[in-house]
Amino acid sequence: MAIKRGRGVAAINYPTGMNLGGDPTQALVHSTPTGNFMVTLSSVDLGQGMKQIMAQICAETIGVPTDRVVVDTADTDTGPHCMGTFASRGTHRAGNAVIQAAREARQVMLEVAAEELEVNASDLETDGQGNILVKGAPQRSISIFDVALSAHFKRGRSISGRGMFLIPRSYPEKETGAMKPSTCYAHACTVAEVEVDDETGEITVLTVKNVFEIGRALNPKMVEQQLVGGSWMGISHALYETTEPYYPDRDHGGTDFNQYLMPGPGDLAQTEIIVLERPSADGPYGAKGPGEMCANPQIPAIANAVFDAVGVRIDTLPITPERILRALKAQASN
Amino acid sequence: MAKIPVQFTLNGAEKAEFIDSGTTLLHALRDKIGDTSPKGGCHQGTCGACSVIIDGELRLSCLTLAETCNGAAITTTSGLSQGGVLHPLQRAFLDAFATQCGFCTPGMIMAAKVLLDHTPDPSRDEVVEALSGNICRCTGYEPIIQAVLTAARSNSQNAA
Amino acid sequence: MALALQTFSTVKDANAALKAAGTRYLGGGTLVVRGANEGDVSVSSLIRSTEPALSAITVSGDNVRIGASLTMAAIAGHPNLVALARAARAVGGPAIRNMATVGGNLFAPAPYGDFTVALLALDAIVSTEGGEKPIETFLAKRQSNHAIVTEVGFTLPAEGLRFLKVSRVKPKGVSVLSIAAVLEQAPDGTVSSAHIALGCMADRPMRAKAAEEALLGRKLTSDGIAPALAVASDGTSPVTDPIASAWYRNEVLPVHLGRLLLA
Amino acid sequence: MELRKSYFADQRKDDLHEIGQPRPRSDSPGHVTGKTAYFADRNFPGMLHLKMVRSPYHHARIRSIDTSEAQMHPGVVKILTAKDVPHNVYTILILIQIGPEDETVLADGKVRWKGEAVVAVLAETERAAQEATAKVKVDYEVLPAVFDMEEALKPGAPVVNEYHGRNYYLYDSGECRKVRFGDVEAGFAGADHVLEQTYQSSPIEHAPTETTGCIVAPEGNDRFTCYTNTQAMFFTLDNASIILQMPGNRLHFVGGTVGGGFGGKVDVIVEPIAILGAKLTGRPVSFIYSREEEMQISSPRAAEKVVIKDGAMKDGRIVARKVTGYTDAGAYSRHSPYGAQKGAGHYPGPYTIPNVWIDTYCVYTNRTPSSAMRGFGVTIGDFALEVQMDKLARLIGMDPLEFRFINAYRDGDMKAHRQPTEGAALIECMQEASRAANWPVAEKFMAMSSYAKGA
Repeated sequence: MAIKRGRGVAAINYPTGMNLGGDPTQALVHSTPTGNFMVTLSSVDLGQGMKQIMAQICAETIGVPTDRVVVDTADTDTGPHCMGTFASRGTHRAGNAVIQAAREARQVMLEVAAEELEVNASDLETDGQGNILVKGAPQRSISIFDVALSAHFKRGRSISGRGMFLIPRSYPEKETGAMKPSTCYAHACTVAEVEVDDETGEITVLTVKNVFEIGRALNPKMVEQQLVGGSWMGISHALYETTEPYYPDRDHGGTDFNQYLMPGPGDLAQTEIIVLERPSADGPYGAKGPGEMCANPQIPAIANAVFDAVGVRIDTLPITPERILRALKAQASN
Repeated sequence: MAKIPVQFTLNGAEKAEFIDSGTTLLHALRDKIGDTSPKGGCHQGTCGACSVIIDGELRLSCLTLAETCNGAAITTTSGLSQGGVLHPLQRAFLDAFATQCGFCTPGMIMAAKVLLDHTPDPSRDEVVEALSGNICRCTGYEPIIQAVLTAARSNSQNAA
Repeated sequence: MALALQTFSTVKDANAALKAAGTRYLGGGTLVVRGANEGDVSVSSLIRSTEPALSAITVSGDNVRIGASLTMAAIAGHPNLVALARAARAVGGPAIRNMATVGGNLFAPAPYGDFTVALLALDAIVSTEGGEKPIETFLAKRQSNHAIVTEVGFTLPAEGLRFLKVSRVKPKGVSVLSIAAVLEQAPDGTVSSAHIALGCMADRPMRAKAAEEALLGRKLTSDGIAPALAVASDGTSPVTDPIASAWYRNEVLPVHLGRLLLA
Repeated sequence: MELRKSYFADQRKDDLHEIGQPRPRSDSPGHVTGKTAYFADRNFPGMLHLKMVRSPYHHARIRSIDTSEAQMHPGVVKILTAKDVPHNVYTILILIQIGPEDETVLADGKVRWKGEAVVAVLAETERAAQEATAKVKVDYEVLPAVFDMEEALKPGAPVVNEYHGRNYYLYDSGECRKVRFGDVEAGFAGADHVLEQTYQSSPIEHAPTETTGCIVAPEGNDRFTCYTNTQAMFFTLDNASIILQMPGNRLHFVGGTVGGGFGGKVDVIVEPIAILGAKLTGRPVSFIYSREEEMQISSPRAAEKVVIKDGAMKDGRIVARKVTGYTDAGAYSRHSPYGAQKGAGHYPGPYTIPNVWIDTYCVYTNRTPSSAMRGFGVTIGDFALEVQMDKLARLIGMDPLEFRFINAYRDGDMKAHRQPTEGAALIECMQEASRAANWPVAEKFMAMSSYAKGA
C-alpha cells in the first residue's frame, strides 16, 4: 500500500449579481421617533446574514451604531420589490438600494439637525455614535435621538428615504455574443494538498489554502463564515456529491443524508483563508458577492492535486475512490 | 381513533397532552406543545436537527413515538437559557459565529450538551464524534467544533 | 388506517398481536418509524414489548446473552463487552446508537447492519419464542421471520474480534463494506480457526467461507494471507448503491481484509 | 481568516465605523435558543397536509387518472389534478421574457421525468394524505426515455418536451448561445500545442437542512398568506399569480428566514399548488417536501459536459480557446437556459485570450429538472477550465501557477464578450497563494499587477 501526496492549484473569477443584469432591488429606510432606523426590504436571508449586513450598511450610511438599525424584510405587504437572494446579488444589489435610501434619510436628518443647530446642513457630520456635530466645532452637536423627536413632533419632517438599484439588462448580441454579464467580479486562488491511497482510491484533503478577493469584507466574521463553509462545500463537490452517482444512468439516487455524501466533521481539511479587498466601483462600500465563488476553486485544485499525487486525470465529477481506482487500474494495464 | 394521554417533563415543566397514537415526539413537541426548537430536517434519522435529550440521553425525536416517553424528562434547546442568561454552549455558538442559517443549531447544541454533561473536557475527536449525527450544510463544521471546545473550556474555568 | 402503537408486557402477547395483518414490531424505531414517516402505509399497527428479559445482558464466563432491545450505546459502554464495542460504535451517530437495537440490526438491509456482521463472525445464536437458530440460518430467511427476536447469544472470542468498517464519511458514514473476523491461532502463529463475516457484500451479512478456509494453517503475514485475499470475493454479490458500486466493493474487499488481518 | 490590507490599499477607505467591523449577528441569539421562526414553525387549526402522487416512470403517456377511491379515503378533503390549475403550463422565467412556457404544475397527458407531480392530495393528516396517494390510480403508457445529452441531441431521439419540439433550447442566436472573438481556427493553426479535452459532471443537490415548503393560510377576505422559504419573494408571488390567474394583490408572501438555500429554493414549485388548495378548501394548507423529495425531486445543479480545445504557444500564451458547453436541464427549462448562457459569458475564464469561440447548449433529458445552485453556470465550467489549465501547463512544461500569471486578465484587457476588464484581482490572489502555500514563482510574476499596463 502506498499513500501518495500531491498538490494542485486553481484560480477563478466569479460575477456578482444576476447574469446580464435587469434584476432590481428596492429598500425603504425611515427613522422612529427616537432615532432608531427601520430598513424595509423584501430580500431573503438564507442564513448568510443578509439582515445583519443590511443593518451595518444602513448604520454606516446614516451615521449611527448598527444596533440602532432594525431590518424588516420579506413581507410582500410591506417590503418593496427585490428580485431575490441568488446569484451573489443580495449584498450588492440590496446594499446599494439601502445606501441610496439611507442617504436620502440622512439628508433629511441633517436638515432637521441644521434647523435645530441653526447652521447649514452641509456643515454637519455624524460621529457614528448617534450624534450630529458641526464640522470643526464638535462642541456644537445634537443627538440623533433629539433630531428624530424634533422631526416627528416639532418640524413635521419624515426622516426617510427610498432606494432602488438596477443594473440595466444586457442583451447578448446574437452572432458575436457581445454582452455585459456583470459589472464586477470576485476572485480566488486555491492550493489544495491531498493524499491518495493507491489501493483503494480513497482521497484525503489535507490542506486547502484559499485566497479570496471579495471587494470589501463588510463584516469580516460573517465573510469568514461564508468562505469557510464555501470551501467545505467545494471540497464536498469535488469528492462526494451527486444525486445521480451513476449518471447518466438514473438509478441509485440517494434519498437521505446517509446516501447523499458530504464530508463529515471528521473529514475536514486544514483550511486557511486569506482575504484581499479591491473595492468594486459599483459595490456597496466596494463589496462584491463572495458567497458563490468561494465554493468553486477547491474543485479543480483538488482534481489537479490528485493528478499530482497518482498521475491519473479524473475529468468527471465527483472524484470518487471508484473513479480513481478505475483510472489507476487502467494506467497499470497500459 | 381515541386520543391517548402522554405526560412528561419538558425542560423541567410538567406537560400532559392527548395525542393520536403513533405520533412522533417531534410532532408532539412542535404541534401540540408548541416547542418548535427541535426541527424536522429529514424525519429519517439522518440529519439530527430534531435531537432532544431524554433522561440524559441524546435521541432523535422524529423517530421516537411520544407515547413511549411517558414519565420521561425531556430537554430541548429552548429550555437551556435560564432567566434570560444563555447557557455556555449557546454563548459559545454566538461568539464563534457558529450559526449561519441556524436550522441545525438547536440539534447541534443538544448533541454538544450531552457530550459536555458526560465529558466536561472533551478532546477534539470526542467533539467530532458527538456531533457526527448532525448535518450542517452552511458552516463546514469547524466553527461548531470550536464553539463546543470553547464552551467546555469556559465550563472548566467556571468550575475551577 | 392511522398508525397506532400497542404495548405488551410479555413477548408472548406481543407475538400474538403480530399475527394480525399490517403489524410490525417496534424496536428502536430507526427502521420502523422512519418507514412510517416516509409514507410506508403498509404498516398500521406497531407492536412492542416491555418484557425485562429483552433488555438484559448476561455474561457468565465467556458466554454472553444480549437481549434484543439492548441498544448499540448500551453494548458499546458495557465493561464485559469490550470486544464488541467497536462494532457497536460503527452504527450511526450518538443519537442513533441510543436508539438502534440488537434485534433491529438483524433486519437492517445493506448498507446497514454493521453490528450483525460482528454477530455473524461470532456465530451467534438468535432466539425467538419458537427456539434458537444459528445466525446464518436466521439471516437467510429473515424476511419471513415474524416472531420477536428475544436475544442473541455467543461466546466471547478468546483472541478478540477484529472489526473494520469502511465508510466515505467520517466519523459517521454508512458502509462501503464492513468486515468482522474471529481468528484463533496455534502457538506457532498459524491460523487454526477463522470466522470472517462481510457486510455490504450481499444484500445481507455473509460469511467469507473461501477466505476462511484459505487462512487455515497460514500465518498472518502478507504472504500468509495472500491466498485468502485472492478468494475473498468468492461468492459475494455486493450491493450497488449511492455509496459504492458492486465493482468497487469487490475490488477493495481484499485490500481491506488484508489490512484487518495484518493490523 | 486573515485580511491582507496591503493589497489595493490605494483604492480603499478603511476608516469606517460599522463597515469592516465584526459585529455580532442579530439573528444568532434566536438560532441558539431555538426561537428563530422558520416558515414551518407555525401551526394553524384545521391545517391540511398536501402530498403528491408522483410519476413512477421517466417518460410516459397518462391514459387515465382515477381518484375515486382516494376521494373516499377517510380524512381526504380535496384532490387536485391538472384541470384544477387555472394556468397549468408555465415557466418561471416568463417574468423576464424567457419562454416558452414548457412545464406543467400537475402533469397533463404526459410525464417527462420520474417523480413528476401528477395528483395533489389534501387531507386532515399527513398519514391520511399518504394513504390516499397510494389509492390514486394512474394508467401510464411507458415511452422511451433519454438520459444522455449526446443521445438526446441525435436525430430521432425521443422528444422530451413537446413545448420545445426538440431536445435543446432555442436561443435567438440559434441552438446555442454563441460568443465569437477573433479567429479561433487561425489561432489553433498557429499554436505550438493544441489540446482538446472533455469534462463531465453529474447533478448535485443543494441539500439544505430545511426542506422546501410553505404553509398557506386564507385570510378570510379572499387573500392568502403564504409562509414560505422561497429565496425570491416577489418572483414566487408573481409566478403564483400567473399560474393561479389570481391578481397579485390577493397574495401575501411572508418569509425571509430560511434554513439554507444555496439556489435550491428559487423554483416556484410548492407555493402555487398549496395556495390553490387553500383557495379551494378554505383551509390552511401545508406542503413541505420530505427529505427524499428534497434529494430527488427538487431541482439539482445541472450535470454539465464541457469540451475545451486550446491552442497555446511554447512561451505559455494561450492563443485560442474553443469551449462547447452542454447543460443537462432535465425535462423542463426552469432556470437552465439562463445558466447555460451564463456559462457563455463566463468562458474562457479569467484569462486574456485573443481568439475565442464559445457555444453553450441547454439540453433536455428525462430527468429531474435542474435549476440554479451556488455557482450557477460557472462551478462546473471552472472545474473544466482549471483542470485544462493544469494539463496545458504540464503539456508545455511550465509551472501551473506561472502559466496562469502569463495568461491572467488585467484591467483594460478586452474580454471575449467584448467588455473591457475592470477591477481585476486574479494576479494578486495568485501572488498571495504563492506565498501562503510556499509555491514559489519567478520574481517577475510577483512583481505583476492587475492594474492596467502602464497605469
